[in-house]
Amino acid sequence: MTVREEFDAWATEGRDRGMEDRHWHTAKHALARMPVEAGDRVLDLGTGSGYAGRAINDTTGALVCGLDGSPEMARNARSYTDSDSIEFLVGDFDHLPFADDTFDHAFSMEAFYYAADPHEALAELRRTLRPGGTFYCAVNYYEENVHSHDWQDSISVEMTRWDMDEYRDAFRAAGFHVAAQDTIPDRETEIPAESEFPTDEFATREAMVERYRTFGTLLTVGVVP
Amino acid sequence: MTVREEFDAWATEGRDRGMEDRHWHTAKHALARMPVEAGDRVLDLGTGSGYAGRAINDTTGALVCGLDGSPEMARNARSYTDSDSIEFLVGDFDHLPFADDTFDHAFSMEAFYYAADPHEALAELRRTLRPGGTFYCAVNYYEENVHSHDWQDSISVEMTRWDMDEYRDAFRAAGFHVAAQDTIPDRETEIPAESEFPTDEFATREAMVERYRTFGTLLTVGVVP
Amino acid sequence: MKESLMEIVRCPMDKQELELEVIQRTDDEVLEGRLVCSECGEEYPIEEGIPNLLPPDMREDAPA
Amino acid sequence: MKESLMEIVRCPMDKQELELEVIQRTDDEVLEGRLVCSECGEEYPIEEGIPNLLPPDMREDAPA
Ligand SMILES: Nc1ncnc2c1ncn2[C@@H]1O[C@H](CSCC[C@H](N)C(=O)O)[C@@H](O)[C@H]1O
Ligand SMILES: Nc1ncnc2c1ncn2[C@@H]1O[C@H](CSCC[C@H](N)C(=O)O)[C@@H](O)[C@H]1O
Repeated sequence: MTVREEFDAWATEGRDRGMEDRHWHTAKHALARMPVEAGDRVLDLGTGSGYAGRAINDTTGALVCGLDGSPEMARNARSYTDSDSIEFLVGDFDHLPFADDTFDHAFSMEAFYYAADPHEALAELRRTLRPGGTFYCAVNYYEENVHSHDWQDSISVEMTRWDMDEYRDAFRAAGFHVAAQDTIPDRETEIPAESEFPTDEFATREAMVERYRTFGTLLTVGVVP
Repeated sequence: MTVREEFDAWATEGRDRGMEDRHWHTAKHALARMPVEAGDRVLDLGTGSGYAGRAINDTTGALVCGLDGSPEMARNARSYTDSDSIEFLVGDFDHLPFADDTFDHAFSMEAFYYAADPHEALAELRRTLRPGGTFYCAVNYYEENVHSHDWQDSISVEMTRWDMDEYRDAFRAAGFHVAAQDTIPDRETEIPAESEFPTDEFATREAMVERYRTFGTLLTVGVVP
Repeated sequence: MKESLMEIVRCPMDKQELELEVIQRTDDEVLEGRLVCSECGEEYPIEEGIPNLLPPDMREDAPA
Repeated sequence: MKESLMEIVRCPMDKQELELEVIQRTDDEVLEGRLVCSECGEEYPIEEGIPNLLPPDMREDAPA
């Protein structure tokens, strides 16, 4: 299946809002670190329901472009906001439809690794960010997070599973400086009592604690020289 | 009093270890974000007891230089470690005794604002960091943290109290890109029950909660283009 | 989309400027229309206010 | 300090290279000695293994 087919289906089933609720636990911490100024132009890459772009626009007054490969996701996202400084576009990570040096900053949550060629996606981000612009790349699906390894089984779009070193290396190969990298724990997802395990997803309570409280979300921050 | 006199006295009274205990609550989160690689050379600016340098050296294998303006602080710091890849030096923030492009990264906790001329200190950091090098600048004393405003009364060295915008502006004026800025909450300092207030430091429990859980430590991350 | 978006959107294939053809609009937004590449001539639809700038081969409805 | 530090330390005033004069050392460390600026001639002490590279006017013991 293509990105469009897979995620159009997710959007139609309302899974965009479910992701928003879950991803917000850690995405908000990544967003809080971004040095966005009023009047900046910011890209939300793989915007889904568009919550990250709405948060950036609300808190900073920046102009936001939410890009998604799924027309249904973009349609949903557009219906959730009245702001006249947020635009939604349908487009592909590896073929960004923007001029060079367009953005002051870019953000992406749980989306980057769906790029058909993540190296090309980084090259496109590098091209469309101005010097000094940052790319905040947040993912829950990464090598160190062993609890994410079977996610590919339930998603038809091919996913790239880099480890932390590979993220830093790929950013550098694309011409970014790496300014920061860490894992942001999810302290909010409720973890049921011992007696509820095994659950559908986790064999033990320890595994679920590790997934959320230890591994959480991997954030890599690149800066254009 | 000079930096040397003031902080030599602190070191002799053992206040270096007290600061280490308190500052670790938030410093460790800042340190965890730094993209340090094995073999990198890292500067700990205003190293005090040297704990940040020890942590960086332990966890990454980087070579660390801990610089402090107080000979007694440097002597204490040296006595707390046997690592042969940590050096301590006595020196001044505005006159860094290092060659251009020496460091891959620099860290500073609760020290930067004692610089006689913080703009000059930033220029010196810019000079001694290589392209792509980061400066992680962590401070508890800053304008938005209203609970820090009276700290100057008990310290004879003049302190600079910038707000978040002023930190970003000064970094940019010195030639850094600003890659990140946020406040890191201290979730560990124990906050006594309502009935214990007022304390010597806080009129109300809310004030103490705000000081630690909301304001915490301001981190600004600069990157050399 | 606002017309001001024209300053930054480009053809996803050759990154050249696009020309706007409006079919339907409100005071401040283009609801239906087309973006046409000034270089390669490729056309990108604007539907319900959202420009679709996927590369042409990713845009087509794929067989189910 | 290790001798390898010489690669990166410079005179705090004019940023020129320093020359090392050893007074006392162990196998891998200089414990007592001096760093002398190859340009301005200023001398910086090494005491208990720690080089003091404060600018000269900040190094002097100030009156109490
Ligand atoms: N190659 C690609 N180009 C553009 N968008 C893509 C893409 N691959 C995946 N996506 C989009 O990326 C999103 C991933 S789901 C995450 C959505 C949102 N950022 C959140 O945190 O909840 C989906 O909306 C999907 O349509
Ligand atoms: N201008 C200056 N040059 C060098 N060191 C300075 C300085 N002004 C202050 N310092 C040093 O900065 C330190 C501030 S106290 C903080 C120490 C340590 N980073 C911690 O987090 O606990 C003191 O050790 C003091 O001697």
